[in-house]
Amino acid sequence: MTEPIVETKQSENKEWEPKIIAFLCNWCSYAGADLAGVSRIQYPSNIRIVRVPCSGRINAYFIIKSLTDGWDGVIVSGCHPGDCHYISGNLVARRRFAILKELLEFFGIEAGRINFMWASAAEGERFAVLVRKATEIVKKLGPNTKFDKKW
Amino acid sequence: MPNPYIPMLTRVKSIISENEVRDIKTIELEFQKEEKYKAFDYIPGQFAEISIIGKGECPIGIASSPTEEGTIKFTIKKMGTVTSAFHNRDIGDTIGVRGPLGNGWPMEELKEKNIVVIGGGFAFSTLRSLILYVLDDKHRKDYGKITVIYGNRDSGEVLYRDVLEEWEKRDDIEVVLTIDREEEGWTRKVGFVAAIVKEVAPSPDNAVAIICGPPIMIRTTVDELVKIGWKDEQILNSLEMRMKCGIGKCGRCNIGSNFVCIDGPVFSLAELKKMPNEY
Amino acid sequence: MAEKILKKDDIGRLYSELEKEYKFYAPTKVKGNIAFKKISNAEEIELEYLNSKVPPKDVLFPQKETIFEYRYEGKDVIIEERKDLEDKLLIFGVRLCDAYSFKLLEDFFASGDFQDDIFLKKRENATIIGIGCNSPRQSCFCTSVGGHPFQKESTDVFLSDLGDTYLVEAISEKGESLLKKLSWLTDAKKADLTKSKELAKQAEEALTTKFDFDLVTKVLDENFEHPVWQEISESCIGCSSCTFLCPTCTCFDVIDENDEYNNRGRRIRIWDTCQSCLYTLETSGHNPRPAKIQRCRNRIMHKFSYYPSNYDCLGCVGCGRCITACPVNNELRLIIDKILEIEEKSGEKVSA
Amino acid sequence: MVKFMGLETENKEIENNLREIARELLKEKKVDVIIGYKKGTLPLLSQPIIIDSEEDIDKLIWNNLCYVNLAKYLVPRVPRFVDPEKGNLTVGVVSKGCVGRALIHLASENKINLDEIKIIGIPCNGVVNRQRIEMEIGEKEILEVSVLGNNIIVKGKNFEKEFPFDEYMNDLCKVCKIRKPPLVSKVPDLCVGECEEYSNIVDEFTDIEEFDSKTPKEKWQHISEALSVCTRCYACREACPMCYCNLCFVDQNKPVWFGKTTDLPDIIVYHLIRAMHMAGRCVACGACSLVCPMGIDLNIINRKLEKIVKERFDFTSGLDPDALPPMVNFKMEDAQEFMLEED
Repeated sequence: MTEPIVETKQSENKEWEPKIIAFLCNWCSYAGADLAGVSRIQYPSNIRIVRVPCSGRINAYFIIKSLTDGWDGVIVSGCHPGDCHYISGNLVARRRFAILKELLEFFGIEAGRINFMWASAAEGERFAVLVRKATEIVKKLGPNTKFDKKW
Repeated sequence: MPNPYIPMLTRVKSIISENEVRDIKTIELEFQKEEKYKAFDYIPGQFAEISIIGKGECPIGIASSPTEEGTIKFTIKKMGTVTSAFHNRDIGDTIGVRGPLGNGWPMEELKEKNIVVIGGGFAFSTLRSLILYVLDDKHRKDYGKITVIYGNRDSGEVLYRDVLEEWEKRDDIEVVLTIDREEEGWTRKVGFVAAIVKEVAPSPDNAVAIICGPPIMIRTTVDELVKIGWKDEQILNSLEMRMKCGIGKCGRCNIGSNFVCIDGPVFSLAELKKMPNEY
Repeated sequence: MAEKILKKDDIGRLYSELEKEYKFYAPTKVKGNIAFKKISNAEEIELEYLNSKVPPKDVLFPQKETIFEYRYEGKDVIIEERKDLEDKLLIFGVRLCDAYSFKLLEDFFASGDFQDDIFLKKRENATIIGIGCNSPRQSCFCTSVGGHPFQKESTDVFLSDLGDTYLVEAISEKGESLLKKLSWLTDAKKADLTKSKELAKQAEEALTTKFDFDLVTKVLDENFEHPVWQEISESCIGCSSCTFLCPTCTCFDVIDENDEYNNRGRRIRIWDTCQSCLYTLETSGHNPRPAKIQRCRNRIMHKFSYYPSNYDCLGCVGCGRCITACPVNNELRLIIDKILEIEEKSGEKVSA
Repeated sequence: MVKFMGLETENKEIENNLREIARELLKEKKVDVIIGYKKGTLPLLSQPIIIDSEEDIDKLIWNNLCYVNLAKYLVPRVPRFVDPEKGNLTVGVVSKGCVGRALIHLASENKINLDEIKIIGIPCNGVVNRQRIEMEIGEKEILEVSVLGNNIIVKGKNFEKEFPFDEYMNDLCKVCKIRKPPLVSKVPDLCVGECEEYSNIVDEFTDIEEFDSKTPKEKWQHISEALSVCTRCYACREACPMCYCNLCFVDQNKPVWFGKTTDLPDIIVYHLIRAMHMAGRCVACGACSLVCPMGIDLNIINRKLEKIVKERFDFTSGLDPDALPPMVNFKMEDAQEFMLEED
């Protein structure tokens, strides 16, 4: 916080690029991202990855806090239904995501900023495709300004 | 009158890790402007609102004595958001200080009297300040006999070892160190503070007892003192309370109609007994 | 200085002449409630009102206020003080209970060794135009706390609503110099003054709620541990409506807000309330006032016992906001009744 | 002395029944205390009252101003509901439909033991939307209110105004399907008074269709304008029977999750996350909106939640104490149309 932050929110010269925080579950999606990297499958450099034990660890606090902290988009990715390392973490999380997504829409906040997906450890290609897709959605929505404070 | 909420800026000069668990550090601060230090005129027992700008502010008792010139020291235990941030500071970092605040130990009233200092654990910081002040060559003749009883959970928790050792060598101060349970290599006393107080049995004649520590220690110690003839007026406590402004405006630290930040933090037991039990 | 007359149609003129020099705050309708806001058009002024929902203390002691701003440059911090404290403020159409609250707030913030410079500077630069309260509500009790629906002393300029016109009186020097700028005001006639006095009398008579607060203070001082507090706090749900809408509540919390992308931030203060559990919760987990009973008691004691003993006046202006705001109707009048009952009962015992 | 104000209504019969039942319960020692409503000191308000002796029974009232959800006083229990020796007392709760639902839902979250309470069921026909009436009356003082037939008659100095009740009742009451407390088959003698068995509640949610069809921009405009006056006094939270956390997420400070100021983003975030926490738990009592000192209408958000939960998880809160609340439950086949998929 007090240390200088090298990255700035918007680089003025270049075309605007969204900044997306991605919460990946340790067992599937993080390994999937790893595989995408190892296999040299290209995906947008807009995402910054946070590894979490399970997609069930993610609740609305993380997602909304990311938005209030200025991230333009949030991705949460976990194991496919039935594959969860903790049996049902992703299934409970799925209900949470459903509600959050609909609520955001109801509040008139761009629900496209938050994207949920399943990607297994073997699906490096799928991971890259979905991240690309999410990045495009967020890019279309433009910078996240609804949570900006007045300075 | 300048804005009283604006901190004076200081820099971290040194950091000492005080205990074995490493969750207590003493941070030495140097004022960025010399004249601010000159204006920072304090007595032992006062506190200051120290802040990491960008994280927040918290009230901490001043651990250094006015006789240690040039810098001020705070002993901080890692507890909440701000204190944790203090533990992450490096030498040279900027820290804000507002103070001195509170009434402090009544140094004038203590003159000519014997002083019994009873401390437990981490609450020893303002007591360190007091003892250093009294032991200073300029002040030593003003005060009577000094007895220090300092208890800790175990030997790893003993703060300020360097000064304690120095005091033990002197003959104008009696230092009694104790830990709760026997430990290998520990040559001093063993037992709870209250029990040691009973053993030492400091005389109440022309004396004042100054007690700082966890609530349970204070309660048991006070009981012992009362048994051997101490009066409520002779027993001084320093209170803690959640504070924000430190200058009597933000409201939260009131006990009855008293504010701990401006009327305290030092209260005699007699005063405390008159206040409602909301501390 | 002689009293003047302001036609109701001329409010617009008054606004446009004063608006250049002052930040003009006036009662206006926001989402169905009356609030004091900086207005940009005379049409927005709403003077026919009972009282504002959020008290006008909001103007001088806003819910969120910057204490100072800071910037990080490497390991250095640069602190920037507020510069807008010198702005001249005009608070127009304040009810007299709220005008009196400014005096209480000023006394409080100026008391002790440390003065709250932010509030006091703003107060110094603020001119208050009060307006007499022709029809007090059932829940009002300003006369019991040393106020009056037409109490002029705590204003700079005082208006009384005479129907089609306002009687304008300058009360303080600030008020006189303000009226000098409005040379077009006509002189008041004797009949206007008589009418204003009559209205004042009527308003006073309309106030039915009366309490003997000296007695309340005495009873409170003696009954800190009385079981009545359990009864009083029983139905309280611990929301903070009463304290947030109180014109004399001053407690605040201090927070650092960061603009992390630009290495800067501000230290702000926001209203806090003694009804919240976090208010006194210490980091160790110890809470000196852990339950509703202590918190309810603290609020009442603060206003009617601690205030008198610290500042020699009651910490209440009798506006009745806490009475109307309480969602469970655990209102001040009932609480005071219950407190006074203690005294009655003990009196009975003695006589028996 | 402060005067207590009644509300003249036509449902005296309910009130008499209620007192009869309450008297019996106390007499036969089936309950130790009763919590109900009594007259308030201001028009448009009522007060909660706790009764433990038969003398006070006549203070109990029932009318369309009884909007506080009494379940609030059971979680955590107010001191009078706990005997220092006997422990938890048996409490009779004067319950309209939503109070009953709240109690049953809290039982499903293991916050209430249904053996320790008695639901005194009352058929409710809706509570008055006091904020709406106050706002429409505007800057005049309301001195007297009565409900006669379908009319709310509001009187003050020099004015009298009528409001049709079915329009000026709380929005959630207009669409309420559970007006009497639900019967619980597992605890058959839980309910005394008027209760009803519910199965298969059909709700079309036509009332929020209009809002749902708005564009995101319009929605944002509406929500942000409505919430902008919020003072963060948390009356909505404190009045809500489901908000029983020891430390609310906005108060947490290790770490600080969300801002505490009255800046719009902070307000929105508070209401958004609170809504999240209400999913599948809201019992549609509308207390949050009715206690708001600024008159903010949160009903529409609660309705939306109810709709999402009903449509997605086919759940209605507060009917069955054994049902697992939807947010701690899952089904393999839950809809997941919102998940990102490859084209």
